[in-house]
Amino acid sequence: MPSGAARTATGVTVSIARDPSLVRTVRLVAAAVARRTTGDEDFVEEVRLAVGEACALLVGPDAASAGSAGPVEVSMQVEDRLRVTVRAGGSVAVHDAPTSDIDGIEPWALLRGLMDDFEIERGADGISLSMSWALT
Amino acid sequence: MPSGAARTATGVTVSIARDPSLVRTVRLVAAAVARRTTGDEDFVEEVRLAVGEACALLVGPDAASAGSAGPVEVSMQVEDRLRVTVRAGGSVAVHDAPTSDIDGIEPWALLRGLMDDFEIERGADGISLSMSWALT
Amino acid sequence: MDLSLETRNEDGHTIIEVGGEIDVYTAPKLRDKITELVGNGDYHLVIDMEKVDFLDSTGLGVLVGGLKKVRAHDGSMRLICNQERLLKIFRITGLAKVFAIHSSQADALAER
Amino acid sequence: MDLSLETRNEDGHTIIEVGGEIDVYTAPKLRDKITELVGNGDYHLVIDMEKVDFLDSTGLGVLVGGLKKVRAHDGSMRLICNQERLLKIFRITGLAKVFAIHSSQADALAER
Ligand SMILES: Nc1ncnc2c1ncn2[C@@H]1O[C@H](COP(=O)(O)OP(=O)(O)O)[C@@H](O)[C@H]1O
Ligand SMILES: Nc1ncnc2c1ncn2[C@@H]1O[C@H](COP(=O)(O)OP(=O)(O)O)[C@@H](O)[C@H]1O
Repeated sequence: MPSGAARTATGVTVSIARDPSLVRTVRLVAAAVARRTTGDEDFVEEVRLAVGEACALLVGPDAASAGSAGPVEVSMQVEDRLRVTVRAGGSVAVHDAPTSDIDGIEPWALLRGLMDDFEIERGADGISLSMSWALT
Repeated sequence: MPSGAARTATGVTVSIARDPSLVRTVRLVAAAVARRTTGDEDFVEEVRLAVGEACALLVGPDAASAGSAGPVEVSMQVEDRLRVTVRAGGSVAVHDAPTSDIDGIEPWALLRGLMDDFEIERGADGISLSMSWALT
Repeated sequence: MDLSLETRNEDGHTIIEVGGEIDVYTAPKLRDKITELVGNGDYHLVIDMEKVDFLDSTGLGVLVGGLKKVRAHDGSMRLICNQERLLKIFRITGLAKVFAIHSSQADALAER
Repeated sequence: MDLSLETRNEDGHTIIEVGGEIDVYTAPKLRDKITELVGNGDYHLVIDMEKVDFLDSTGLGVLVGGLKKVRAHDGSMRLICNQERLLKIFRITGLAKVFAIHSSQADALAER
């Protein structure tokens, strides 16, 4: 059994290589998990956008580092709320820090605008974004 | 950073709780990964069926054990071949052993028929099924 | 998305039109439906699989179990399936020889 | 599935019809197309987003970068977008005020 198994005793966890082309797969899973909680396609779209955006921020546009930088892990739990955590770790710096400004747009503005509250945790071992949605 | 991170430096790994309703999500990811390698929908369908079947065998139909039994982990790598490994572990016995006969059908017959070669590895810590497909 | 089951009677048979995915999650719903019908005395079943997108070994097990149930009452179970990807699953597992597989409801009901 | 880009000239503007998903993977393709057009002297761009299914901040960054490029040549960049879910993204990020967003190609080309 792989290590870290107990982590996903419930819910779904997707790990992808830090490869921009795989972010779409994460969006697909996020939409599938959200769709299981509701028939409201606006809600599904909101989750798809926010999870995809969080994942894009941590994967970064730099495909060159794919494979060398460890995965980005997205775990989704349906409990009292739909809870999603996106983690990236280790050696690679997050490309666009929350204060950076690329091409005149602040990359984190979209995620902040989408989520009333999301939590960023930074440690020596990486970065983790947590978001959640009420279930109706 | 979660443990086990290096495992998915390339490719996609999905972990699901041992809950039959989540097997469909794994099929969705398997189809998405397969579709990235080809436009051949017959191939995509074959991968979806085999991965879904392997996952169903290890998850088992017993939803009651969901959450208590540790996840089933499916990892997919596109290299020289499309390689898929499905792992389940630990305390819970695999419901349908390769020799069992439920309702008159031998549960592993379908997977064996689909895959020219798949490997089963059993250990004290669980069971792991490996399969691969040539890429065209 | 999920499994859909529609049942109607025609010509002494009970036709179950199945739609969606018959897999490890949904197969028990099909089994319960078959059990319910057999419990009501419906021993001649036609399972129409034209709208089935996915079938795994759990689904096959339920079909075989259903066949055993109706045969215990001298009944019958016929399948309707034209989709090559499903027919392949029956062939691979040797079940193509166990089931009477028809290409249409008319065809399935015509056989005596 | 992926990103599609179709370009044509009309009435002194270059219309780029974008289809599919503009995300962290595909946005560089759109950026390269804009860079190529500007390099060819096409400074008046219309980005038609009617067939766009998904847009993330990487895509927004490419649009803002494109706007800067054409403005450096006294050019213009207009967007065509009717989809509420995309318009919301422009509003949330404050970019609805930065871009001229039109509801049709006719509308976008009419403005002088
Ligand atoms: N009269 C009967 N009605 C139902 N099942 C019967 C009957 N006689 C024998 N059986 C057998 O009992 C087995 C178990 O039934 P059940 O638990 O309802 O089905 P399953 O095994 O598909 O869950 C069936 O597979 C069938 O072979
Ligand atoms: N004439 C010009 N053509 C292209 N870019 C220009 C020009 N003048 C200034 N720039 C600036 O150069 C920046 C970097 O260009 P480039 O690397 O091609 O775009 P990006 O930052 O989107 O990758 C642009 O964002 C733009 O603001």
